[in-house]
Amino acid sequence: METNEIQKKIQELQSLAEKSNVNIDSDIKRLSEKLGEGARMTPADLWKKIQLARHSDRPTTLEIIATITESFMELHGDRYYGDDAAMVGGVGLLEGRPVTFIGHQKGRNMKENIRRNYGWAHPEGYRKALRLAKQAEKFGRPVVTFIDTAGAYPGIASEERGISEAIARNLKEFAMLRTPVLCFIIGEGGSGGAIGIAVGNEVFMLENSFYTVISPEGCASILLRDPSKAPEAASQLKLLPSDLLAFGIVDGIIREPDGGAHIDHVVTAANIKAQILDSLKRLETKTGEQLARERMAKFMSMGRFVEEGGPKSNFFQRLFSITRKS
Amino acid sequence: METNEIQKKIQELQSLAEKSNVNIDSDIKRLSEKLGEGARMTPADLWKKIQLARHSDRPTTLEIIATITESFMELHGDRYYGDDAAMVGGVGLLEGRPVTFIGHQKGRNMKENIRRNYGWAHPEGYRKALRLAKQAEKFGRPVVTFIDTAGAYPGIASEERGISEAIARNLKEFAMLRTPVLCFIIGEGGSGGAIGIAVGNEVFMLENSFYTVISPEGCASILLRDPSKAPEAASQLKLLPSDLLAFGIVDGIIREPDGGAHIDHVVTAANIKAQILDSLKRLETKTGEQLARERMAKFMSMGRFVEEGGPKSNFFQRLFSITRKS
Amino acid sequence: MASFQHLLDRLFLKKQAVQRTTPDTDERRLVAQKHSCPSCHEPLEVGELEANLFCCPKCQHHYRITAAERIKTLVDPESFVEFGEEIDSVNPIGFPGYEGKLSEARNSSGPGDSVTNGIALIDGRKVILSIMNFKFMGGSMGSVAGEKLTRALLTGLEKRLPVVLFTTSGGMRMQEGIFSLMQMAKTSAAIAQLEMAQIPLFIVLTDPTYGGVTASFAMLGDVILAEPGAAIGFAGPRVIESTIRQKLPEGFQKSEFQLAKGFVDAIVPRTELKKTLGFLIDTHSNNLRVR
Amino acid sequence: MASFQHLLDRLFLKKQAVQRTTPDTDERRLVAQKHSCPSCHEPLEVGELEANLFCCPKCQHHYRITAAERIKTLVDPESFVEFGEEIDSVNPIGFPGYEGKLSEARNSSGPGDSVTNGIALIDGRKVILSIMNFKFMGGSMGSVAGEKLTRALLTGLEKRLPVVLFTTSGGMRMQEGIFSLMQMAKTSAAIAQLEMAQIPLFIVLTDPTYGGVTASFAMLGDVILAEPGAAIGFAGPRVIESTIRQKLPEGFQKSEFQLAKGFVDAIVPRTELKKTLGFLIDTHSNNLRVR
Ligand SMILES: [Zn+2]
Ligand SMILES: [Zn+2]
Repeated sequence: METNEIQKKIQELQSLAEKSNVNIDSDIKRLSEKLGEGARMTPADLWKKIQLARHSDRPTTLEIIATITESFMELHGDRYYGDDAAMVGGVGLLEGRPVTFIGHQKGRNMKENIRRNYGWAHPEGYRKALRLAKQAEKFGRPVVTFIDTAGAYPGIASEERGISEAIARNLKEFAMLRTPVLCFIIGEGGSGGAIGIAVGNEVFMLENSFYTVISPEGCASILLRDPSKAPEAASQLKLLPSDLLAFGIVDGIIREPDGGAHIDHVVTAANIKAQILDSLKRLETKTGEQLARERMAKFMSMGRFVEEGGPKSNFFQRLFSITRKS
Repeated sequence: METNEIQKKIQELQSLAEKSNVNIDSDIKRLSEKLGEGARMTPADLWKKIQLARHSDRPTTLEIIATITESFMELHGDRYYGDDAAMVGGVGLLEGRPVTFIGHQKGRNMKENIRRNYGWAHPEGYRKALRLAKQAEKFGRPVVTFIDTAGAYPGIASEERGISEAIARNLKEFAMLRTPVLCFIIGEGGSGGAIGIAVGNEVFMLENSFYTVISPEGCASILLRDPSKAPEAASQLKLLPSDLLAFGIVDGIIREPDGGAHIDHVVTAANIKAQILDSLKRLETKTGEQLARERMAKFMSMGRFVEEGGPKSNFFQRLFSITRKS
Repeated sequence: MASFQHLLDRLFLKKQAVQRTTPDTDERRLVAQKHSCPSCHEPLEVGELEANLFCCPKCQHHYRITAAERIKTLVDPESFVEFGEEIDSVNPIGFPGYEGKLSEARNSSGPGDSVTNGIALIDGRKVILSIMNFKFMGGSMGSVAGEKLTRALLTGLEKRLPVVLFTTSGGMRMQEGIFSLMQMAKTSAAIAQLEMAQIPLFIVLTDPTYGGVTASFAMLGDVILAEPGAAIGFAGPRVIESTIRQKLPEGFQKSEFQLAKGFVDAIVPRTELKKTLGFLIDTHSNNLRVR
Repeated sequence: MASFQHLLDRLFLKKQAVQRTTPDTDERRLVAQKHSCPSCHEPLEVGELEANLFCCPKCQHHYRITAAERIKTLVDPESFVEFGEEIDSVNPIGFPGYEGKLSEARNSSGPGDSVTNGIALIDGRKVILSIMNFKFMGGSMGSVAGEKLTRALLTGLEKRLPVVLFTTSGGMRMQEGIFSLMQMAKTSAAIAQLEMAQIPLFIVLTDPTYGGVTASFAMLGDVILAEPGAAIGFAGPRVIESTIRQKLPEGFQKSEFQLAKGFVDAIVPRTELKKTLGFLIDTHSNNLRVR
């Protein structure tokens, strides 16, 4: 975890600077930008990583769950309309501890992919995810999500049944959950379809995964006016784990076996499990209210802009004095 | 309101008996049974009342709302699947006080009836009702519902989208609402489709309405093996307001103009409005928690059976000591 | 009005036929008579069926079972202690012939109405158990069933124990009129109490579960399981067919349909139920341990 | 893998065309040039249009308006006080050409990015107002828009005032990469704060509202209104057409469609908005008064 170590160094630096009241923001920014491995790669090399993230033999959500839990039971249905096979979830025992798992599910072959719609979920998938997350909250279980989707499905039925509403509601409700929420981008982290189950206290990316506001192909079509320029767009979008770690958007990178996660599912799953256990040790000491407040604060502080007449932290300090009252 | 006065007498008697520790339950029961006007009527006379309840000119939910409020805005949609025209709702001002209104909506003519499915709601209707009720709770508004349906729609789509789940969820969620809930059976109170929006702190029936576990026609088909015996079944089911008042299931009867509500919509609506204002005066002094607890206790105590070895009240006393703790 | 009346007439014209078939007793009697499974037509003996928890070993057809058989096939031996058996039905609306029906049902199915309550161990875990019995007046829910279900739920609340309900019902007991309808609200209000206290509720839907039972507590479990092939719905198939005037699709309202439509968490064969419920109890007991 | 790539290719092949049309400016320019309404082809003058809040008096076609025009047509005269104008965009992921695009947008639409915040009176009621502007880079939501929306929401929380948001957006600002995606979670988390404090939030969807804006705060209002005929959706029509390889039905994704599908509380003509919002504020202010 080379980049992880660099990130740790940066964090140490930052806390040191805060203590000594020295402003090193601009230095950190420069450092972070250099850190982004995408910047050091040719678009062709970067594209190989994108292909790894989409590799058909990559471990899927259900495989990872099966590998890391002692036992797991899949729970189905959104209680409104259907059961979406592109989004799975259930309850498992992880080192004796009950955990709710939720994730996008791609197929291993053509037939399964058709059934699972290639991991593109419909509204009922997001609603099932929310139902299971609230069930976890009710019974005091942490939530672990696995993100692996090109996006929410762009089809007629998906719009008719309110894919926007389903994702939006999840963003709000996941923010408020009074239980630990951990998110792992295990392959493709495609836009709204990804973030719809990725509002967590800690968010991690597998080494060969990506997380982006728009697919490289979509970005190439729209901004470069040529879908074949996807590798170039991917390079511009800064969507690799190292980029997002440097940006402070994700909290860590999970190492994959040499050659990629598909080479050794067991090792990949073990690395994920180690991170879950490590994070839970930390998060389970907190109250539900604390977890929800920290999660909301984390996402409410995201974004980069310049502000005249004072640092933005003032605004958020003011906010937290409000929320503490209520 | 002759029957109302009799009912008041019974209540006075009961509270007197309680204070003096005299058991008059069996006397009350006999009295109540006598009170039921259905018992005094021929099936043919009773059937005329059923026909009045189903009269095509009877005031509908939207008409009553329009008559009693200073202003009203209909709000649409369940946020999951659709907007059911057989179930309407929205926010209105009643003597300056914001109130959420919800109710089944029948059509005035064939065309409107087709659009409104004759007041048979689908799951999305019950889900819209719940959404609006929760919105009312959030913003501290009382909820007033108008029940007027032959039942929830028995069709393929209705089953596919979970009419059972929708009604069940409403029963649970309406029970828990931390705001006053008043229910008015204004015409047909048909089975699960009726009770799906009829869990209130106080439940009233219009003079020519009925409220039943099964339609007279259905009961006649199943138990009397002849659907044409519906008047006889209606008489056996004890579904008139006076019956239900005597049973302690409803809290009052709203007087209709001579000849029925359809003769004078304005007078009918005024009588309903007077009851809403009277009830709210009483209920609005209570906290949300109190209202929810009383509503739950009210419905949890419904049912008639014999118990060996002790009165059932012990069990409920035990219960309320539990719920008060939590 | 005319067309509305017409709709009503159509609705209930054929209902009678549905309510009167009891394939349950027929099916198991058929096995005894014909020595074969009426579902897959393979050879089958009564003893064999009983040894396999009343599921056909060949086609996995799940035969209907009574509350007593459910207890025998599910809970740890000798662990079931019944409670709430001291309440009994009255004729609250003076419905003609109801007393007769009741005593007939008591004679053929024993006392206790359509619900049996108890405290028991499932694979070593203590639970409150409430089991419906289709044999008692079609598992219909009147005041006694509603009260017993409510007591089971509130006992779970009081003792902070998980509650497991097995459903099977033709719907509400119409002979009790409005009192039976109110049992829907009553049981649901009891579940609201459990929800506020974060006590887990597990529902197992079995063949058949219809009407007011489905539209109240049966759909309010934290986890809802179903036995394979069970018919589960609000309106009965004949009622729907006569309303829409067309044939229903294959598999309509079956467990597998309800799973696909998002209303059932999992379909669990009877042979797996004990293990599955044990796992669910373990994973839903964090709140119970804490307090 | 091959077919998956194929799906992706199909998905984005035609997207370009959608994003580049701006019927907005075209439409109002057409009225000036042709002295008629491009929607109903009836005679129409610019002055007449403006006098009718930029709605065609004949066909009620709602022309797109800027944030400044929205303020002018909605709030009580002189009551609008802007806030939050002191923040500005950077190029957070070093996206090629983004600075140029930004200064181009600033030149043509003025500063303030795609969101304008203020405190104002609507028919005498004090509210926090946040209005999106489609003219600024297609109303796309980047860090500045997300921050401004969040500040509007949190100001409502702080001051215990109702919040009214007007949406119009092509989606997220992809030049800000992952930072723009995070604005969906950011604005939604701010709404979670409002919800816990029971502060009312009213959304008005205007033409067009798409992508990450629809799939976050735009769908989270306590009441959601839409102007007539507005296009509202997650994926754009061309993206969907190229995925499913068929034409979309008439009226797909329009306000009227969203109303029928249950996602919009009411469609309100621009001329009625002031009155409607006033009524909603009055009926949702019990909690505000109490504290
Ligand atoms: Zn068989
Ligand atoms: Zn026009």
